[in-house]
Amino acid sequence: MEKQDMDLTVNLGGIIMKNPVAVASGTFGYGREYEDYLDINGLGAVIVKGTTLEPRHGNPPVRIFETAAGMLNAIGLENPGVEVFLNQHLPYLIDKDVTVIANIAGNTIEEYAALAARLEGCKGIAGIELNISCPNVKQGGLQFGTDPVMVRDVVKTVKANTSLPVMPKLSPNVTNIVEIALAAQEGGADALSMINTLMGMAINVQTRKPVLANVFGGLSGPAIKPVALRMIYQVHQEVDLPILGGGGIMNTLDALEFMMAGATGISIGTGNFVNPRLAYDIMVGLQEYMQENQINNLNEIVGIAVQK
Amino acid sequence: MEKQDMDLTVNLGGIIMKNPVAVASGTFGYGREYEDYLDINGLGAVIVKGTTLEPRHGNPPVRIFETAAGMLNAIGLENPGVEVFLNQHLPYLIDKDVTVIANIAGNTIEEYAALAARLEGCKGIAGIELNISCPNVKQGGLQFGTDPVMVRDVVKTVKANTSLPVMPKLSPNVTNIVEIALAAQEGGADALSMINTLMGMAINVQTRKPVLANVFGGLSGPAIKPVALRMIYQVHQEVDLPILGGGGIMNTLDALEFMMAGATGISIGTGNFVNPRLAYDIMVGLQEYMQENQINNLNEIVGIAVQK
Amino acid sequence: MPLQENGLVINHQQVAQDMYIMEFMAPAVARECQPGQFLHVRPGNTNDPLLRRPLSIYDADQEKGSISLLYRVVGAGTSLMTGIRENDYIDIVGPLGRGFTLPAPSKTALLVGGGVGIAPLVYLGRALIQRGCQVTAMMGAANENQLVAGDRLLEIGVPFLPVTMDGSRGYPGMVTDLLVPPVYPEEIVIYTCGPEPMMAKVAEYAQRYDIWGEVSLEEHMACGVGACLGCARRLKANDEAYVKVCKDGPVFNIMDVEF
Amino acid sequence: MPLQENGLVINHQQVAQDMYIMEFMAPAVARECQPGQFLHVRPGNTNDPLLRRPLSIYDADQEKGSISLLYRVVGAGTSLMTGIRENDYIDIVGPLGRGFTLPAPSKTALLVGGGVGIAPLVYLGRALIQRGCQVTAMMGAANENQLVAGDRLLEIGVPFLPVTMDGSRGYPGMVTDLLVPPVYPEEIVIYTCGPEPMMAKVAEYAQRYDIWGEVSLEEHMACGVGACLGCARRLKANDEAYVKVCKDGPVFNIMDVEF
Ligand SMILES: Cc1cc2nc3c(=O)[nH]c(=O)nc-3n(C[C@H](O)[C@H](O)[C@H](O)COP(=O)(O)OP(=O)(O)OC[C@H]3O[C@@H](n4cnc5c(N)ncnc54)[C@H](O)[C@@H]3O)c2cc1C
Ligand SMILES: Cc1cc2nc3c(=O)[nH]c(=O)nc-3n(C[C@H](O)[C@H](O)[C@H](O)COP(=O)(O)OP(=O)(O)OC[C@H]3O[C@@H](n4cnc5c(N)ncnc54)[C@H](O)[C@@H]3O)c2cc1C
Ligand SMILES: Cc1cc2nc3c(=O)[nH]c(=O)nc-3n(C[C@H](O)[C@H](O)[C@H](O)COP(=O)(O)O)c2cc1C
Ligand SMILES: Cc1cc2nc3c(=O)[nH]c(=O)nc-3n(C[C@H](O)[C@H](O)[C@H](O)COP(=O)(O)O)c2cc1C
Ligand code: FES
Ligand code: FES
Repeated sequence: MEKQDMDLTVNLGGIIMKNPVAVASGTFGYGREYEDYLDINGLGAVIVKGTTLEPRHGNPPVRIFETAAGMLNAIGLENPGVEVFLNQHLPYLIDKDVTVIANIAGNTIEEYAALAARLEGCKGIAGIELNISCPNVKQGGLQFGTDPVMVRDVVKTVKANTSLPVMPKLSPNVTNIVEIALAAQEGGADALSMINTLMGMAINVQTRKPVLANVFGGLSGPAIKPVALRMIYQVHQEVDLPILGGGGIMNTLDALEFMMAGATGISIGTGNFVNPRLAYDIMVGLQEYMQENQINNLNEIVGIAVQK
Repeated sequence: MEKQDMDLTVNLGGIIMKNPVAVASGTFGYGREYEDYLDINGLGAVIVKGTTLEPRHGNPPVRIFETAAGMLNAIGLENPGVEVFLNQHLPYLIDKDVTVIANIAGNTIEEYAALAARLEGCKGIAGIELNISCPNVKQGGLQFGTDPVMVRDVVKTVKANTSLPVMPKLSPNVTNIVEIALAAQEGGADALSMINTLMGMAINVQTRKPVLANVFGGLSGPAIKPVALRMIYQVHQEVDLPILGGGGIMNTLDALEFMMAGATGISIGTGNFVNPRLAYDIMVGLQEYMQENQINNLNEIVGIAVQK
Repeated sequence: MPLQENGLVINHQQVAQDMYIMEFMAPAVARECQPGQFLHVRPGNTNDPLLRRPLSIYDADQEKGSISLLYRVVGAGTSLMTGIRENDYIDIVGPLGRGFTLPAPSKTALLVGGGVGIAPLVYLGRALIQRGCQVTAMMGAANENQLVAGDRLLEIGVPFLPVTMDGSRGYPGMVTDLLVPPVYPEEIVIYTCGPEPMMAKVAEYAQRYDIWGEVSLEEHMACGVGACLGCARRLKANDEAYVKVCKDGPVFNIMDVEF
Repeated sequence: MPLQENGLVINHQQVAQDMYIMEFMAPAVARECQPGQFLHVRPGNTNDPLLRRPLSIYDADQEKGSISLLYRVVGAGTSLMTGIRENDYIDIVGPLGRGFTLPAPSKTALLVGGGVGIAPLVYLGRALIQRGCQVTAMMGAANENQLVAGDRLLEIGVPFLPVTMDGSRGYPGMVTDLLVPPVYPEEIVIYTCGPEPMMAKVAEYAQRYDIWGEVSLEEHMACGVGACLGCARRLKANDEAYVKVCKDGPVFNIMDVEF
């Protein structure tokens, strides 16, 4: 197969990516941080750091900690707020030729609505990833992402405030991921992003205290890959939405596993820290796989392992 | 501190262990399999392989698969049934001087009841660990362990059929582990065992099929340690029952983390496969820690990291 | 009695692309090694790779107290092993499993190995020669370079027929092509280890001519000692129960296995 | 411009209990190295340890194209690094972060290092000498054996005062005990790296006598490039915002930091 015959384009519920490889929110800054290491235009999409309405300072340190084949983070959504994002960070990415996905987070449904409305009509944003792993302050801190009714409502509200494709990012800390995915679909989601981090912690035996100032943090990296694959597989079996799959992807074979489990696109998070050009390398690796296996379009393998 | 001043004894809701280190169900057979490597009498408890009423052949291979810092298993509860357990395997352990905890599993509440009744009065069993991660066939396969009402009911039923201490083993695949723990307490649980495996999977990119014949398997090993610690911490904060904590323990420091998160005793599973004398080594390591830190009784550090 | 030991590596060499032979001192384990048994080897000290890797005993010198492994690099664990150098230690548990059954000294033994499957047959060859058996090895590989056990077999005194898929040495084709109808089948015993399709053909041959034989099987393993029930295999398609390859095997009677 | 490079290890030696110096060829990175910057080093190739480890540039030879690291073994990553041998490759990203500011050549620079904190001060010393500054290093350690950078400092031409906690060499006590009231504070600049209590004392001294200075801070890091916001630190207790040690630092003005 010749390179020119290969179609790597991906349509993630209206978000068009030139190849399936996205970089995950919070792990790639606003793109610029990695420009020395790879060609950002070679990526399928850059999902920028989670943005809130107002600036947030985030959690006190220690914010991150390495665990076996994984890491915990409790950044606390430090970000400069949506205005600074739009005025100071987005222009850099607009100058590039890459799909930009905004990632938004709020503590109330109104904040999500306001964020979606603010992004409406902004040039250079291809879609919205909804981070619903934030505590819902109105509901006593219960995460939006763990209750199907809240998931449906927040998606619906965001959809009502934007013409952009909306992709809720599902939390894996739930009993029944399919139920949550169906609720997102009911709310009008165009695609699903899976998975966010597993909630975990570590203890410093010396000090006899939790390592993270925030006590709990999100577990990411290869450690969670089996859980991510399982959830994507389950959702692909039952729900008819394209999935952006991630959680511990470290190489091309991992990426292929996610696609075979049902992910139309894949996202690289923690892997960027280990190899700053990983996303690019995987994009090249997927092309090689297509050549070796005579695959014109990677859609041929999406969900191929799933027994429906 | 002199060795003779140290008290390692642990009371796990009526299950007395001479030290806090148990070996986890399904990872240590019936004890005999490891007799060449360590002194079984040095262990706090042996939790035997999950036992069902009737013999089970288990799942077809592939049953296990290594993942990053972890492994998946889908053994499918292969076991010779409760009669063979009592007649052929238990006597070996009774001859030893070690606390034996039976682990029982059923597909219906009646099976749990029958198993508890069968064990009633059997010499040499110190307590029952209730594996509630099995699919409840009457409720369409939903696991007992993921629904608080079912958890309460199965614990209550088992308690009604036995005079032994009952320790349900909680599944981590839930949105709210505290709710499950409280339900177990309501049902009359004497202690809690946490955590069982996380549900995961892997895909063979070559064959484009799930690696495990059963598609899904339980993830264990160091990869899940942060999740286990978090859940134990959360439960210790809210629930007044002793906890047998495990999930990825590979050394003494890990064991101490679990105790500081709220575990009265700890269990070694996957670690036995890596180092067949790990449980014994950790028991010795805990003694050394007590000596170095002038601790008479490890209860002093149980839950010490938990902010109540 | 199997045990855990830290072997002191005294020799570690690449013998072909992706094939290595490692020799280490582990006197307590070496003393116990029977042909066909395996060691459970820890490839590194961190949590990834996590589990031990089962590797056959390629050779053992009980007097010297050393054991040799022949391994092919296929994944993370074996890759990591290639970095182990002389004077490093390697953490092993063993010997594990049920090894080969030795025949009466009057028998002629046929060893049929494919690829790295030759490994357990070499130490078996040594035991058979010691016992006074006639032994012939048939050793198949992709090409000449992969025929790595030849020198060792010669040293032991086992004559062998090399077979290569690309014809670069010995008979061109499959090792099973050499399985001609035996004149005195009752005089022969056959041992085989290698890819399953190859072993299937050997089993067919043994069945057809009613030759007693044994095969060595592989299955993914966690504990290696019969505790986890991870290495289950149905010997025959219609069997209800499973055997544990680590404990009931890895060596099984060739008639008991359906491929 | 920072980049990723596979450095070819040309020298790796244990210089004290738990202290190692590793030198490798990485010409593209070496070319860019400024004193006070760090490399993000991958300790192994598997997923555990997973993240890179930040290590200061201990020395660099831009002509030769080599970089040296001085590291102390404290955990899994640095333990694994000790197994790297000559002719192995080491995966590095760098140089990263904001390094030290060089003063006017007329200034006298005081380098105050504690333990392995001496590492970045050595390459700084080299740059200062090149620039024509007067330089004096004060180097504290637990004992004589831990005073590992002495030879290198001599080679560079930086006079140094050894200080040991146990008095086994040089001044007995803490390195900060040597911080006497300066006669011409405006002629002096001070650079420090080491345990926080030590740096706190140096900062107090600099503040008291109004000496310009810089400190090098440590924080757990994931990306090392300013993307993950993991290495946040409040410079002053009452600051609302955090700095990123990897990008805004690791070197900060001594007056900006509250310990
Ligand atoms: C009884 C027995 C004896 C063996 N003897 C030899 C020998 O002498 N020389 C040799 O080169 N190989 C031998 N093998 C195969 C060897 O165990 C695998 O090649 C090795 O485990 C691969 O590990 P890895 O990390 O490199 O590969 P990976 O594919 O990364 O391993 C991932 C996981 O799968 C398991 N696995 C992968 N392939 C196999 C396999 N074929 N059999 C069992 N588990 C596997 C690994 O142990 C590990 O748990 C033997 C296998 C068994 C069961
Ligand atoms: C800018 C900078 C420069 C440094 N320069 C040097 C140097 O030249 N020589 C040297 O010996 N050490 C230096 N350190 C400290 C060094 O990074 C740690 O000792 C090392 O990361 C420990 O890794 P480990 O796996 O052995 O320890 P572990 O404790 O097992 O590491 C676990 C995790 O904690 C992190 N960690 C542990 N200690 C530190 C620390 N002090 N600072 C930051 N992260 C830490 C590790 O990177 C890893 O992510 C520097 C740190 C920073 C931030
Ligand atoms: C340091 C860090 C910061 C993160 N910040 C965000 C964020 O702001 N918004 C979000 O939706 N996800 C965030 N995530 C989650 C990642 O986008 C990703 O979903 C997760 O890490 C799992 O993928 P991985 O295993 O490839 O890292 C963050 C993850 C890490 C490690
Ligand atoms: C191979 C295997 C078999 C298991 N079988 C059982 C079982 O029969 N009953 C049970 O309650 N838990 C079973 N478990 C779960 C373990 O007891 C333990 O809870 C889990 O593995 C987490 O601990 P670890 O990370 O230390 O292994 C099994 C785990 C493994 C790896
Ligand atoms: S590998 Fe555990 S029973 Fe065979
Ligand atoms: S380590 Fe990622 S921002 Fe500093």
